[in-house]
Amino acid sequence: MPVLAAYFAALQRDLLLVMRRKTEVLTALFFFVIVTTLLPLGIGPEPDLLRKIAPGAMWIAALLATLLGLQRLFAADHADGTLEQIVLSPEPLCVLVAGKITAHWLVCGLPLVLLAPVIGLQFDLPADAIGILMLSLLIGTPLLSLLGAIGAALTLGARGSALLVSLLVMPLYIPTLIFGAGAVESYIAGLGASGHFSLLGALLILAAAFAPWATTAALRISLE
Amino acid sequence: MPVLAAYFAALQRDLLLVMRRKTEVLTALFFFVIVTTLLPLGIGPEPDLLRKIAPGAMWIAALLATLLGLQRLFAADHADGTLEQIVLSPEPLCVLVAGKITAHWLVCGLPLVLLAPVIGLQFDLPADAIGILMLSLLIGTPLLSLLGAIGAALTLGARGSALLVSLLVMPLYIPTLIFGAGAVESYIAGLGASGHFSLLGALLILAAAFAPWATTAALRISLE
Amino acid sequence: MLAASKLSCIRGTQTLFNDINLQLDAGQWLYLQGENGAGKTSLLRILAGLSLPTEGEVLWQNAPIAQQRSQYHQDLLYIGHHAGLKEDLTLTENLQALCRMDGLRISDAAIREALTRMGLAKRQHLPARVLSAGQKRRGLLARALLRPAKLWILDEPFNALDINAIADVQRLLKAHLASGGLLVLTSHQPPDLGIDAPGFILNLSVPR
Amino acid sequence: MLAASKLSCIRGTQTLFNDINLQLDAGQWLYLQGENGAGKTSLLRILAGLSLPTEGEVLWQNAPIAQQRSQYHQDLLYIGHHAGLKEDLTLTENLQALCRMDGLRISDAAIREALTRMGLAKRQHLPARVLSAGQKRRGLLARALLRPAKLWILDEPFNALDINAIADVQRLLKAHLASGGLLVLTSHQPPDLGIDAPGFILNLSVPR
Amino acid sequence: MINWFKYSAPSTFYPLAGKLIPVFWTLAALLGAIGLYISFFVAPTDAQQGEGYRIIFIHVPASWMSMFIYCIMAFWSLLGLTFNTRLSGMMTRALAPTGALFAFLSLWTGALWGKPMWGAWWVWDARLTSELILFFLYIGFMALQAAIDDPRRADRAGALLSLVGVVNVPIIYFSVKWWNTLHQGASVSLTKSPSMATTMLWGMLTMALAFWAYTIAVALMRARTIMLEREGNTEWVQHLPDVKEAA
Ligand code: HEM
Ligand SMILES: Nc1ncnc2c1ncn2[C@@H]1O[C@H](COP(=O)(O)OP(=O)(O)OP(=O)(O)O)[C@@H](O)[C@H]1O
Ligand SMILES: Nc1ncnc2c1ncn2[C@@H]1O[C@H](COP(=O)(O)OP(=O)(O)OP(=O)(O)O)[C@@H](O)[C@H]1O
Ligand SMILES: [Mg+2]
Ligand SMILES: [Mg+2]
Repeated sequence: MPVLAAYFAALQRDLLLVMRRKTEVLTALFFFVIVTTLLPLGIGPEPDLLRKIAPGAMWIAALLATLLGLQRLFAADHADGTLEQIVLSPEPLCVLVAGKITAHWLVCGLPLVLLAPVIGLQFDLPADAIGILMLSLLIGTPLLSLLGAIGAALTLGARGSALLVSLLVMPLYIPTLIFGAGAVESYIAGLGASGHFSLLGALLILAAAFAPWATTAALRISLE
Repeated sequence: MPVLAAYFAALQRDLLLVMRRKTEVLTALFFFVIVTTLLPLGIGPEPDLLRKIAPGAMWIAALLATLLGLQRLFAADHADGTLEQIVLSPEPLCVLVAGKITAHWLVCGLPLVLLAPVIGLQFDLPADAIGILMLSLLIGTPLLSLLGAIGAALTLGARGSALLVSLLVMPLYIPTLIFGAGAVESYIAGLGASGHFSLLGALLILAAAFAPWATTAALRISLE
Repeated sequence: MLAASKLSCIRGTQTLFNDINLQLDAGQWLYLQGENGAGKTSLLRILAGLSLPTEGEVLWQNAPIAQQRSQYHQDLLYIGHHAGLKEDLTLTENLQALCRMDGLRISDAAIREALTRMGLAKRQHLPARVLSAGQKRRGLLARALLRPAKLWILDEPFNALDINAIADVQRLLKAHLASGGLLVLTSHQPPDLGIDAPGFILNLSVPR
Repeated sequence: MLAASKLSCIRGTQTLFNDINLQLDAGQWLYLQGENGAGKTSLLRILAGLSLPTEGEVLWQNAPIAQQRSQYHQDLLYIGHHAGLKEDLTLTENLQALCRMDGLRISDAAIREALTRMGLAKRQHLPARVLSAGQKRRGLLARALLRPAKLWILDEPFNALDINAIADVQRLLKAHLASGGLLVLTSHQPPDLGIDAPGFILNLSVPR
Repeated sequence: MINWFKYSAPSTFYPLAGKLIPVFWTLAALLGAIGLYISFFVAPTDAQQGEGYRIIFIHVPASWMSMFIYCIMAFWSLLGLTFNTRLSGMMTRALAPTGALFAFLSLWTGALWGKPMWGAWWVWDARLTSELILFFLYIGFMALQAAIDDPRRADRAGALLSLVGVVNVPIIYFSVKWWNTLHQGASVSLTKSPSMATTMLWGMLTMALAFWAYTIAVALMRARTIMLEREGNTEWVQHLPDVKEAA
């Protein structure tokens, strides 16, 4: 399948770029760790309080970590002129964009999912709540990458300031945050999380179908 | 005083640049607003809980907002070659750097101080606590800009990923966070905040004396 | 093959050009001349489909390019002002990635050969970041050896190149034309495209 | 005035040059020649104090430049490969900001005149972002008219310039030399610096 | 008087390090064996904590080392920035991973110990938190070094960072301490741990010495590798017996 080949070509290129700067793989992760570490330092070390806000705070931290990586998603390629070449590729731009988004998730999203249990332990969350948290992040972080890509593409022409991206993307992130953090909290409250999960899943499917397409459109607009 | 003239020249240039993209003035601010808005969405709307964590959370939000602007502090000038010209200026680099740091604070720090009361009211903080919060931010945010500049300069050659700056700078921010958020919390707890303030002030003086100098050294290293 | 009808381009309050009509066939070249700021780059980007003209349209094989993007991009090689290389990747990796995203499978040997022809044999495994201005440019031009494309659109290809490299690139251009390719280029150093290759010179003047 | 003793530069595993000694006096020029990747830019950056040589040192008026940075920078004008303009500012603002950070007070009229001389009168209030490649370069070279500096170090100043602009810049260079200035430059288009101005050509060769 | 500058030249340091490495490995193995023997067989079972407390023999020396190594890195950095010696950058770089390793070990063993003792893997105690931050400082240092390609620049940037860091470490330590005590009384305090028996102290000291020897051996090995990488084309490397054989 030539289309698949193009998808993997874009994916592989971005992963290769990340591997070249080995630190980048780790930094999204450490940003997550550090934000969650700041939390007790800011609001105090009482275990009960911390346990209560942990799921929400971890979700917010994941969201910010993803956000930070986002603004590099296209801006770097734009600045060095390689984005022009990508746009001029005979393969469908949408597919290449999807490859890039996947790479972003693999680098900025997946590691957070894998690290979440450790942070959860630091906040003394029960084991089953940690499981739910991981699952919610596993469905939620791709969603964050997909939605964020639209914002990243839109702000390109505006010489993508990190802050502008955040501004555009945050409102889109709110439903994800509510359902993601909500899943864990309602599970802890004994209400079950399946409702939240099905909503998250629905959002993910929707986003996977439309976000690459919207991102492509946004890219074309930004590049004029 | 020629040295002062150079300081103001650097300051004015950076402010002019920000004014050109009017959004940038607002975005640090909006980031702050949005992070604090996400908080109730992530951890639930209980007023008591929110009031309790508000000072810490607002401090963390301020810290992250400052951080986001940081990585542009020198990276933008580096990418377009104007940093080379700044380094080659006959005026002491240290002074120009101080001007740039001041501009960063005026754009990313000061607006947060001014906005803090509004957010504080949203979290239902008492008026006097809000005053203390503002004061702590007023002393603390310049500290964040000064320390952050070192990290921003160090990561220059390293194709300054936003995340790497965070990684380097976050540990350095911890005392500021602790004393800043601590001031408000211990005031609310009826313990008085003067101890915290004097420590914050001491840190600020120390940083103001050494950070521009360390930043200059870091810049020279990064540019080799 | 390549045609443009009634192209005009307005930037800000300035009309860069107005009512430009073109018709370029196999084996022909178009050389854009003009002072700095005359609108050469703007025209090339419009021809490549990277930006839209204020009026008029660009046709490739008699159809508007916007309606056949994939086909047009297949036939097009555009090299602009930008270095266009990922600084962290080596030249080999850069070219490999570009070709694969274009849907081509190019062997390492082919890339090595192309780089060797551009005089970069010894530099193929260095990250693009450490290369000199001219080496980057040469590396990018090696794409022309790897990708079969009917239409080349080159924006100041000789910039930053030394005399040998310029001669190499000229040979390349001639060969492309001889094999029936189309060429649109601009440069402040007038290229020598061989006497027998038919072509046009289009002179743009700076808007006053 | 400008001297260099035993300069050598190693990049990665390659020795770009070794044991370069220079001595340049008032009114003299040094023209660096060499293929792409020979190390011209590297040498210029070392002379400007932007990077450190692996060995050797650069002297300005008989003292190492590292020991008198402020004085050296006062006397130096360096224009490199980079565009070196803030894209969001107009040319006037760009030049204004640069001069003020250099500790100079330049009137708007002086800047207007310099830009006019570089043929940018009509472009002075446009943000640099929208300017053409050559216009950016011209704008940057206008610094040479604004800042009195004894030593000019220029890295391919003719890049992206059209023929008229190249002639203008050549005249500028000659005037600079005639008034006792020093000039170090590299370019792939051999400059004409006037027959009576004494100077040297330094040929660097690519490390194999 | 010893000419220190002579020994800080890679060409003299390399063979010297080559001779020292086996010595330190042997020391590390010997001391480690003795230390482990003391901690498992000589030291008595603790009345309150049972056998689990024996983790202290790893935990405490590891914590010590993590702090020491950062100071040593700062010391080398200071040397490097003032005298511009190449060796100091290599040593700093060679030490960092070991420092991070010990910080991690301290965190890990502490966490393992915390679960039975406090019922939680982690509490936001002052000492724990500052150890965690120290770990971040190490990670930051290594990330910075990895992100800069030019080795000389990486060295100098790392040196500056570790100096800035070492100035901050006490500030961080005291602020964290103060932060914690202000909020809650010492619900868990490490200093209240049972007064140490002499054997325990000996056990910990021996283990600490073993860790020292290990650190030195590993750092020298890494420094030698870095040296070969960086100076591969210089004459003294070409004339090394190992290199000549390989060629
Ligand atoms: C992840 C969790 C932990 C971390 C990061 C940690 C960190 C440290 C550090 C940095 C030190 C050295 C302090 C110094 O010598 O000044 C230390 C010493 C010590 N730790 Fe831990 N620790 C942890 C958990 C524990 C636990 C659970 C216990 C047992 C209840 C414990 C018992 C001790 C003891 C007895 C010392 C020696 C105290 C002294 O000599 O002052 N630690 N720990
Ligand atoms: N928004 C705008 N307002 C006014 N003029 C504009 C605007 N945008 C672009 N221009 C002008 O349009 C022209 C664009 O020129 P272009 O880049 O196509 O020139 P070029 O012929 O490629 O020049 P060069 O030889 O320097 O590369 C420039 O003269 C520029 O000043
Ligand atoms: N880390 C490295 N390893 C190997 N070679 C390197 C390294 N860094 C730089 N180089 C080489 O050093 C040279 C740098 O050349 P420089 O930029 O000074 O060339 P130049 O003479 O200005 O060329 P141009 O005419 O293309 O501008 C290039 O040949 C480059 O390949
Ligand atoms: Mg152009
Ligand atoms: Mg060059």
